[in-house]
Amino acid sequence: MSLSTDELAALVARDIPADSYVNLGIGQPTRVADHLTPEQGVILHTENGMLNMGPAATGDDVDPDLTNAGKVPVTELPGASYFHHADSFLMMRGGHLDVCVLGAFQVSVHGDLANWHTGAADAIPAVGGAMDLAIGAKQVFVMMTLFDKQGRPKLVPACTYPLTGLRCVSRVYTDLAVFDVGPGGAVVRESFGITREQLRQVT
Amino acid sequence: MSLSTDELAALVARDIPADSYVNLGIGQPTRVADHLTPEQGVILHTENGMLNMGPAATGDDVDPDLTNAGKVPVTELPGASYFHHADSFLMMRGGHLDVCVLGAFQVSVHGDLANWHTGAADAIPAVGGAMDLAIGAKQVFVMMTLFDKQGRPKLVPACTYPLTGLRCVSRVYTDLAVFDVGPGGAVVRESFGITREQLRQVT
Amino acid sequence: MKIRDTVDEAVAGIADGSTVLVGGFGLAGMPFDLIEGLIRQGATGLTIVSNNAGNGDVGLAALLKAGRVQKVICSFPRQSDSYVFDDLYRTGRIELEVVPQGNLAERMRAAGAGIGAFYCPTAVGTPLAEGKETRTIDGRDYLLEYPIKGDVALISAHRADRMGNLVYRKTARNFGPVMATAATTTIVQVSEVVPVGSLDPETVVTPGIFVDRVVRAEARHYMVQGAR
Amino acid sequence: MKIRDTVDEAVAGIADGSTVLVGGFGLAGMPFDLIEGLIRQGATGLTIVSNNAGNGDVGLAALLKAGRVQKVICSFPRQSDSYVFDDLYRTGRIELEVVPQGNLAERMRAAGAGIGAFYCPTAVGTPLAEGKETRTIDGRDYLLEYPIKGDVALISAHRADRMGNLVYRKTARNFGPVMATAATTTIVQVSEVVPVGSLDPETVVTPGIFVDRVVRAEARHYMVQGAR
Repeated sequence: MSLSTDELAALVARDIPADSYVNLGIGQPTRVADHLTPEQGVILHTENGMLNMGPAATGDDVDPDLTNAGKVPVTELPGASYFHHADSFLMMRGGHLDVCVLGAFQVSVHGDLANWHTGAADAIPAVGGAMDLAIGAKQVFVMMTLFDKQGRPKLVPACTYPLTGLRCVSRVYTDLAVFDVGPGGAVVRESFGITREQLRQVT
Repeated sequence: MSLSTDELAALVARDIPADSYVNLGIGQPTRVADHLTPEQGVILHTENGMLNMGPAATGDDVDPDLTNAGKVPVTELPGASYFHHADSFLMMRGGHLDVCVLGAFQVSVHGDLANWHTGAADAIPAVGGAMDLAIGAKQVFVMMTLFDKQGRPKLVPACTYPLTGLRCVSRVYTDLAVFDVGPGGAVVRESFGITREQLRQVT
Repeated sequence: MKIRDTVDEAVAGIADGSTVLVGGFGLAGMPFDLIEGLIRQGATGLTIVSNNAGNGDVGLAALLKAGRVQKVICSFPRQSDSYVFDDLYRTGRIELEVVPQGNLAERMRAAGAGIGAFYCPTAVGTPLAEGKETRTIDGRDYLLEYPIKGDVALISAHRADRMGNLVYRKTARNFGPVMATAATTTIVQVSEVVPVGSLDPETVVTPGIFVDRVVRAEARHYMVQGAR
Repeated sequence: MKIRDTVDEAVAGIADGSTVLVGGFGLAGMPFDLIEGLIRQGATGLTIVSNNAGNGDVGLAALLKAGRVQKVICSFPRQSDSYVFDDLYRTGRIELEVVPQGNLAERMRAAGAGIGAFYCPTAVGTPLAEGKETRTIDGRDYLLEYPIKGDVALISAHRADRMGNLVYRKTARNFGPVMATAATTTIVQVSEVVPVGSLDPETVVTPGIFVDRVVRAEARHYMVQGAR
C-alpha cells in the first residue's frame, strides 16, 4: 500500500535525529511538524527569522507579526529566539541546520534538486529561500510523490526542470519508497506496495 | 603661540558637526571628548561594540565589562546600544561614522596615513582597528604635533612609514596649524605662532 | 532631530529614479504608512527591493498599481494575490530581477558593511547563475555577488527613541535591520516613540546610527488571505 | 544536552593542532575558566584566533607560556603587559598573523555564513595587503579576504538557558556572537544558567543553534593595568 501524505510525514519525522535544528519547507513538509514528538527535542527554524517555532496559531493567538515562511500565523515555544534575515540565512547557508525537508518537482538520482520553477515559458519566476536551503543544510530530505500527475517518475536520471541546487539532496521520501541519493545513484531504503523490480524500472 | 594638547583637542571638538557619530582613536584623540558640549549632541562610538559611550568610569562605576577601545573603563549614556564586533566594524567600514579622529606618525599632503607601525625591523606589528577606521569614516581627522621629537615634519610629501590607509585623511590638526589635505595637496586653514612662510617650507 | 510629525514629512524628498528598499516579509513588517506616503509624495521610476512584490491592492501593490515602479528586485513575486504585479509583468510594464532570499539579505548587508562583493554558494548550477562570475575555493563552487545599496529604506519597527534606536516585534523584524544599514536615508515607521533611556542598551536591535527619520504610525494589520 | 557540570567536561576532546577562536577584547569577555581548562586538558600545537595575544600571566598568556600555541592570529598582540607573547615572538617560538580587527571579525562571520571569500577595502595600499589578490569594483580598490573557521570557539557570555541561547553583558559581548557562528564546536562559559523561557526571545543575542556546550563559571575579573 502506498503511503498517504500524513504517513509519509510521520516517516520523515521518525528519521529526524533527536535535538536537531530543522527547517520544514512550505507545503507538504510543514506536515512533518505534526509528527515530531516532544522527546525528540527538535527545534524548528523558519527563515523569516525565528528558532523554536511552535504550531500554527488559532483564535486569539493569531498575531500578524508572527508567521512562518509560508506566511501562516504561528506560535512561539519557550526558548525561542528572533533574528533578522541576514542572520537567519547565515544559519541556513553556513551549514548550521541539521536537516531541511523540501518538496520537489524532480530529484535526480545524484541528488540534484528541481523545486522552484516548472520551466514553463510564461511562469513568473519566484525562488524565495529554496536555493539557500538546498545548499545550506547538513542534510536535505525531499518529500514528494514518486510519480507526477501524468504518471512520469519525479526521481530521474537527470532533472529536466530548472535546477534549485546541485548534488544537494541526500534522501527522498515518496509515497511508494524511500531512497538515498548521491554520487553513487539512488538506493532504495524501504518500499510501500511496490516491488523492487518495479522501482528499478523507474530509477 | 603653539597649542597645547588640550587646546588642540578643543579645536577639533569645535569642528565636529552637531549630531555626528564619532570615533575617537586611542591616545590624544580621546581628549577631544572632554571638549564636546551636550548641545553638540555628538554620539561616540567605540569599536569594541558600543554607541553613546560616556566619560571614563571612576570609583564604583568601574565595570570590567564596560571599556573603551583603549581598554579603559568607561560609562554608558542614555540611548546607548551594545553590539558585537562584526556589527561594530560594519558601522566603521560601511561609511556610517561621520568623523573619526586619529593620531599619526605621518600624514601625506594627499591624505595618506601612517599611524600603526614605525617601520622598525624589530617592532612587533599590531594594527587593531586603525586600518578599518582609516578607510571607513566619512571624514578622517588627524591630531598630532607638526614636528616629531627630532624636529622633522610629520606632514610630508609622501609617507616613509608603513601606511595605514591611502588618501583617507581629510584634515590634520597640529599644534602649529590646521591643514586640509587631499588630492590637491595641503592647504593651511589656520596657524598658531608660525608664519605662512615657515609653514610653506615645511609642506 | 530624527522624529518627524507626519508620514508626509518622513518621506519628503525621495527622488524619481531612486532605489527604495522596502521592509517586510509578506505583510509582517511591511511599512504600509510609509508606502502610502510615498504614493502621495509622487516619486516615480523607482526600483523597489523587497522580498515580495505586493499583495492585494495595498502597500507595495498600490505603489505598483500607481505606475511608480520601473523595476522590482525580490525573491518571491508570485503569490496567490499578487495580481497587480502579475499583470504589469505579463504586459511588459515592469522589470523583474529574481534574487534568492539569502542573497537579497546578504547583498544588502554587504552594502551596509562596505564589502565590495562576495562569493556565495547559493544558486550554483541553476538558471540564476547565468552571467555570474564563478570561482572554486577549497573545492567548492561559488558565485560572485555584488552589494545592493538603497537610496532610501522604508521599514517598520515596534519602538524607537528619538536617537533612532529601534526594537522590533517577533518575525516582523525580518529585513528591517539589514535594510537600515544599506540605504543612504533610512526612514522608519514605529508603533511607539519612547523616551531616550527607556530602551535597554543590551536589547537595541538597530542602533540609531542607521536611522535618519522616524515617524509614529498606528499599527495596522492587513490580513490578506493566501499571502505567501 | 548542552549543559556541562564542570569546565573540564566542557573542554574535553579538543584535539592537538586545532584552531581555537578565543573571545574577549583585552579582558572583557575573556573566557578565563575555559582557557584554564584547556591548559589542563593538554591540547597542543594550537592556532589561536583572538583580538589580543594575552595579558600578564593569565588567560591566553598562560596558555602561551605553557607552550601549547604554534600560531596566533590577532589584530593587536603588542600591549604593555604582553611580555609572554613578546618573548615567544622575539625568540622565534611562535608564528604571528596580524589581521586588521574588522577583517578578523568579518572573516569569522564569513566562515559562519558560508561565504567563500569577500572583497574588503581595509588595508589596501598597506604592508598588510602584500600577497593578497586585489580588485577594483566601481572605482574603489579591494582586497580578497578568506574566512577564518575554528574547530573550537571558547567564549564567555552572561546568561544561558539549557538550549544554549545566550545574552551578553555590555562591551564583553565583542567577538563572542561572531565566534559562536564560526566554529565547529562552540563552548561557552556563563555567569548564570537560567530556566528555558526566562530569556526574552526578542533579546537573545546568540541563538542556541550556534552553541554546543555551556558551563557555569564564577565571574572573575582580572584588572590588569595597562591592558590595551
